[in-house]
Amino acid sequence: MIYQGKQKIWSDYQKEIPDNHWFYVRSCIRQSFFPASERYFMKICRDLLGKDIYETEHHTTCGGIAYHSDTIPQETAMTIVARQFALMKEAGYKNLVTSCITSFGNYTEILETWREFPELEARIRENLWKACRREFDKPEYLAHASDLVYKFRHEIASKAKYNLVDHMTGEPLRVVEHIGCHYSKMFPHKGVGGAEYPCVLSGMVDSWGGQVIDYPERRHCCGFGFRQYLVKANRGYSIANTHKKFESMEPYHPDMIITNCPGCPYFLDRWQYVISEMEGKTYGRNGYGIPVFTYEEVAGLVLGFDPWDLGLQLHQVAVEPLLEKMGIPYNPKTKYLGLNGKEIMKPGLPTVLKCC
Amino acid sequence: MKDNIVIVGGGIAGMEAARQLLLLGYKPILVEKSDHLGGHVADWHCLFPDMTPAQQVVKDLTEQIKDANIFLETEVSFINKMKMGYNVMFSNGVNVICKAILLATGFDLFDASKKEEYGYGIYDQVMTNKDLEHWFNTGDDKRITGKDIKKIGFVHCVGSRDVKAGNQQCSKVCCITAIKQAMEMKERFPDAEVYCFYMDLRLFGKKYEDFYIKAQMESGVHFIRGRVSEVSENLQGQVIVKTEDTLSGKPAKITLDLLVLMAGIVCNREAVQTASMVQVPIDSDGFLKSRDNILNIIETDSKGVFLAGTATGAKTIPETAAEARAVALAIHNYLVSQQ
Amino acid sequence: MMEFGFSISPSSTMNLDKVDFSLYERLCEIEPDAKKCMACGSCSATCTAGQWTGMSVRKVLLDIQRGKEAEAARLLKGCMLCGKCTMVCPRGINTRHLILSLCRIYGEDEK
Amino acid sequence: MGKLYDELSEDYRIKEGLKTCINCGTCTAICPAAEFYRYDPRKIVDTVQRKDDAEIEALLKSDTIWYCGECMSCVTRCPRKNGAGLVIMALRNLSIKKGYFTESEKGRQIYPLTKALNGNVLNLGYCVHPLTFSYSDHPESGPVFEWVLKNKEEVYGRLGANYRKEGPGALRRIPQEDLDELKAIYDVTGGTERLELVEKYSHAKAEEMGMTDEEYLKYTFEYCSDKHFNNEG
Amino acid sequence: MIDRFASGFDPFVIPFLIGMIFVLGYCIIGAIRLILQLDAEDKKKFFLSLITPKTIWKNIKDLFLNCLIHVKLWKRNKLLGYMHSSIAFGWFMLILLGHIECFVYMPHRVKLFYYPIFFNYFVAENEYTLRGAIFFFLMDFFLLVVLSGIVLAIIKRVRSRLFGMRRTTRPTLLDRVGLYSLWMIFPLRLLAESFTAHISGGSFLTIPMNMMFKAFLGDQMNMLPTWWAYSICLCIFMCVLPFTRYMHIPAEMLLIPFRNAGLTIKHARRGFAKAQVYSCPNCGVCIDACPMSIKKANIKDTTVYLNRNIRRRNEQRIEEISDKCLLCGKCTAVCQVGVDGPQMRIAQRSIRNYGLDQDYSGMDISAIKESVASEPSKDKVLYFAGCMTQLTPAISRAMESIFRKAGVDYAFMDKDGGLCCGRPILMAGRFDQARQLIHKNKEVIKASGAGTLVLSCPICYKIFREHYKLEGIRVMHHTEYMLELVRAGRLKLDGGAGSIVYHDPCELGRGCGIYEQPREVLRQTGELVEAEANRDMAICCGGSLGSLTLGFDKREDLTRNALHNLTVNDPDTIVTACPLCKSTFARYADKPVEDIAETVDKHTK
Repeated sequence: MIYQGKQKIWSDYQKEIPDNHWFYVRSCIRQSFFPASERYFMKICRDLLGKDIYETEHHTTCGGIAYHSDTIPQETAMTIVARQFALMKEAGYKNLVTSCITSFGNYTEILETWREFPELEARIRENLWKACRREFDKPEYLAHASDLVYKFRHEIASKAKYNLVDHMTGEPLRVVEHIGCHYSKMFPHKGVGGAEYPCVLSGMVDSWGGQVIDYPERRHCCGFGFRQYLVKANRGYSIANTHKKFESMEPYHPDMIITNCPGCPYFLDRWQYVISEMEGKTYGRNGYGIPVFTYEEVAGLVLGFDPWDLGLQLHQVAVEPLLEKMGIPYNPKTKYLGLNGKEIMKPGLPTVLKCC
Repeated sequence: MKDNIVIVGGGIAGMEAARQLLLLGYKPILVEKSDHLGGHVADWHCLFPDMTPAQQVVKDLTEQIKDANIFLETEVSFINKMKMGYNVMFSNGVNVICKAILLATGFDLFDASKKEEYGYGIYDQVMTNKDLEHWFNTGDDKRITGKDIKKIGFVHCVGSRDVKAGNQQCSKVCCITAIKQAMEMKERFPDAEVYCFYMDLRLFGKKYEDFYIKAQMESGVHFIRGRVSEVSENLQGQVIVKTEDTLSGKPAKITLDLLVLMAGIVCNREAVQTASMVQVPIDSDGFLKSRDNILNIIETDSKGVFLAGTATGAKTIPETAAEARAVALAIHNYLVSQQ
Repeated sequence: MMEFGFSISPSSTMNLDKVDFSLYERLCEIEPDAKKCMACGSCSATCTAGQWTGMSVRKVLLDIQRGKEAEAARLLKGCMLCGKCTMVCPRGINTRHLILSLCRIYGEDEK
Repeated sequence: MGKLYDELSEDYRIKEGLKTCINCGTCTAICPAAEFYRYDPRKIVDTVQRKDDAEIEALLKSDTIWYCGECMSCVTRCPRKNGAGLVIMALRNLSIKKGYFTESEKGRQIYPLTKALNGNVLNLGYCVHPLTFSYSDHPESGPVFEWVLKNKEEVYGRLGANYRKEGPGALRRIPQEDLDELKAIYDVTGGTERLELVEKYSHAKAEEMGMTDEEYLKYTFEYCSDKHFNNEG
Repeated sequence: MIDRFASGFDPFVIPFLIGMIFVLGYCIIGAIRLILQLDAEDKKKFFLSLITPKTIWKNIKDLFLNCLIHVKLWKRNKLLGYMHSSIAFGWFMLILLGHIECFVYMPHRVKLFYYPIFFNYFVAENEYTLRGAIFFFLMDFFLLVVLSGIVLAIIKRVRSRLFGMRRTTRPTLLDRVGLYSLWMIFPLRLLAESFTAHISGGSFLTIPMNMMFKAFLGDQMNMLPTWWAYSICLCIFMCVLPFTRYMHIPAEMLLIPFRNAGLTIKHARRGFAKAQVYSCPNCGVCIDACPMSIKKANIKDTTVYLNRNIRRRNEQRIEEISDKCLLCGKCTAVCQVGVDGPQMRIAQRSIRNYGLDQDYSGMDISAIKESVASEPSKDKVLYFAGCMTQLTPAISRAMESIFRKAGVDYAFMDKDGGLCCGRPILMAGRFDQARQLIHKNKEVIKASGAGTLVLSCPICYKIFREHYKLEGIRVMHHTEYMLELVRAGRLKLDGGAGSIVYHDPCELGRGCGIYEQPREVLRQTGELVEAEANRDMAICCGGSLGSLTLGFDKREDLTRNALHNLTVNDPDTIVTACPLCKSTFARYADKPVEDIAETVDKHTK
């Protein structure tokens, strides 16, 4: 692997990302499975970096999952998005940042389609007016939240308490990055680093001390496939894709996986559990799995936030071995506490996959 | 000034045109930006279909045009149109007034690293057709020398017939080059399995089909119909190629020790600039625009400006040479008509 | 073990690293012209049996080249040996004999 | 040129995703669905570009068009700037519009999908929400998520979510007026009509199959025959 | 006439006796084995034929005409015919007359079966006795006949072309021993009888020789050695006979009754097939006849070599020879003993081991059935174009046009593609598979309710005629059917086709005996000229499906040769009656090639 070759390609795909004043839209999946990630995105941006990130309670889902599950017409999806744009306009923002990759892809695709077919945009304007009496402006800049973290990666690194290194040996951690398909596969120029060698995550890993692993199935989809996961009958497809990725990365012995997609960290995490139940196989060391993180969780860890505040207890794959490797202290007793330190029951344990 | 002819480009087209013009009694001025004549052919090892040594072809031509005024490492700085011709300024400071200009500016080999998914310049064992010819010539390439090569792949249409790579055109010579190189590699590595990944095999030229049959029958080259979609590298540094075996209708993958990309022919980017100085535009295919593409491919709408060779699109060497001969005659006729 | 209501789907990707060429190589010994096939499909287009049994010489040869012996056998069983494919093959491959040869080689392993 | 093709070509996703296909197979090569299903996006695009109504109709009634995961990996590699995934979306859209989706096992799954996702969107303002995410339907979410679902307030609360409360934040309750706007958008843009259509055709199919709507919902959500895989031979 | 020796014995007869007992024993045991190898049905047929007067008479006739007179050879070449019949018939007469002599004069010696052979040694007689003179004359005469044959045989060895043979087989070592001993038998007999002539009598050959020897040699010391030599020669010949080509002499005597009993080859190596193999005289007539022989490389793939290799059990060569053959049947047409080359080869092909068998049981053909189904009607014609005609649609179009012009109520069985007739797969020796196809096609034909089945492909025609057993349905090749239409006046021809040469397709001509029908039709269509070799001597176009291994590039010379044969009389058009011949010829012909249907269709008034 020739690193310089990748650098050259990265230089061709530098995306312009304004560094302040963003209108934030949330992700349905992330807030359900990784609620703390969005919170820490805001926290890091606002509190640590002093950025203006605005959120309104009135924004809704973009409908992306319903759209990609083919349950709503394209115009419906577009009008819902147009409504978000209208909220942004009403709030006085011009830059839109999405928490969700599906949303990001959805927004990008809609904007590109409108650019190519202005008559469609006009119709959507009309639809929105009819339905909501609102008007919208298209965002000047559209970014995914990971783009922002990528942009601020060096600042984060400068404030880091921990690095992505084995604190005993000083060796960099071996990190697998997984980019959501809808981040740049449709529009390579909309993603940092393009579609083939996106550097939005690898850039973070690099600047936080880790070593990125490029394994053969790096670009492969996690297998969400919308309807393929959402309908129980189809989940064999979904898990087969993740299984394929793990089989491919296994020989590289990765320490962790970092993702920027809503569903991927959930799938890469949970399918490890299911594979262990189905096949008795685990991919980490000593019967553990390979922990899977959102980029905010990794940023949070690097910045020294408490792992349980970051919501790492919501992972099925135990993160403790990694925390130990990185030298991050944690309190096992507080892992499964409820609101305000309330003792609640603990989750059950998987049969095969080792948990703490 | 009387019969000054400037030939821009010292590849096969420029050299052959110069040779013919010399035979017609002119003394053309040939400028070549690199330090040697022969263009891309000079980098090649053997030429299909008879495995003629490329160096020999260049050497023979060079021998025959030594009476022309040849400026190596020289580019055209600017061209001014005058009443009766053109004033051409070269980068070496020479200034020439001429009646006819021949743009034999040739092509650029497609930059294979732009086809990112193939990993040229990123994965250790990926090379181009040109790299391979270089190895044939010098025996020096760390991707091959001293390596245990058991499986080799050739990817057709790299940077050709590809809207996203910016070139929709077929480069014409890659199919036959791939087959030629596949057979040459099989000769050097008899135990290796050789695979060609193609969309169509465009073997239109003299004896090309014979080459194809020979590659099948004697070299046992495996032809797989499917455009390579993605290349990745494994822990051992081998490349894993993904394609669809379209004939089976199934995705396929294969691990290879060496992957050769058949970089295609794209318009010479610098030539575009030179051409614009004499108001020769770019055609919709991305190459220089001829007056028309049937009978006047070597002429332009600019008076006294002629084209030959791959400046107007992908061509084989014999086609280029034939065009060069034709353009010499066209220039001659033009100059006679101007007297 | 948990019961999830689904299982990991099997992969269909052809792993060309693991293709068993032995049957194809054996065929090429008997019928070297097999290597000449350019998959034009003339044979399949003209095949009398094809419309009734799915036979296709092109596919048979391809399956053999990809080590898919069972699939090839399934197709071969539907051949009527009428010889039209041989008549139309632009590469002059004696497809009819190729089929017969294949039918014979299939038994060889068991001997 | 056929009527179905004409109708299909109205779809912007066809306009965007179908230029001219050269059958090179780059899409299939990296398609996750092509690996795990009896599915070849190249062939689908080729079928559509042949514009034969009978073939397109067969496609619309088949399982084939429902295998795609819409990951759009195919879009990246196509040398002709086609998007097989987009073509699939247009085909699915037409299949639903024509009511052909109930003809295939995978197509019938539109029913549980429509009910669940649009129920969430219209009632909660989210596509996915813990309130409607049941562990029994999702045993793969693991014991940890079973625990989360049992202690939603506690767990989400601890992690700083604004669970089912007013104001911004994760998992907040989306104000009714915004939900009303969503409904209005559905009404204006054909979303509501689509829901009714799916309901109607599915109900008819359920009757035909001798099931109640509930049985049909469960059946389509869970039933998987073994004819879908692509690993024979 | 008296016994010279009271014992009636001399030791020199011992070699002859040994040889005779050996060869007789060998042949009798062999014949019994072959008969036992027949299956029950054939055995029954065979024994029945032996007591049926008609076949008895036919056997006698055939044995006489073929084994002794060699009538077929006479037809082929007079010299060759004479050579064979002089030796065979002459020798036969010598033996017969010897026995008669013995019977007449020495009845008490009849049971000594060497006695008639060496009669002249054992008796003392005076040539002037009237009683012996006629026999002595006849004996000398037939000896002279045989000797003339031997002289010709020796000449033939050197110059076979005189006998109309370009190529022949190389005799093996044993063949040579047999041949030379055969050649020697009769001069030695002449010598021996000459030396004995002054004692036992002689005639116009032996007496003068006896006198001449007396003059030169003076004593009679040579008498006994020559009789010894004669006997030894006979012994050698008889002892090597089973292992040489001369085995055909006894074998043919079995083959003829076999054939007359109506047997067919049931097993590649047993019974009838074996009888054919041993009946092959290795004469090599089939070499010149074989269309493949124009290429030297193919000479050793002719029927004679098949037989030779079967005798040697050289399996690899048997396979090569069997698979290469075009099955045109010309070798059979010229074969003196009637070895059926094509059938022999198909039989060899049928005993191969296949790891994979075709199976059409799951095939659904209801669509074809439905497309032709109708009420039974005698007048209705079902037309089956066949696979090969699908590649030459001009033929099926012409046929449809003819049907329409003649007002025929017809259905086109394979208009949208049909099944194969089964003949090609039968030719490959896969009988069960052919049976399956026959069964499927029969279903369709029955459903059609047609009274006549018309075929435009002779390959189909042959199998339909021989294997389909379509009771109540006439099976006709389109040549026959067109003739019927012409004769009935339903089709009127204008005769304006110019000069036409008709090529007899192998499967139609030699295969089914259809030679005249197409010619009769064509004579009304244009001016019919003949090819150099025609009818049963016609030369295969080279495109035959019979050959399994002959590659495309190996067939061109064959086709060109066949074309050359067709165009000796410079016809305007080459007409054939087989789609395969048509497309094969069209590939290399410089004259238009048509199917007879096209010619007829074009020239219908």
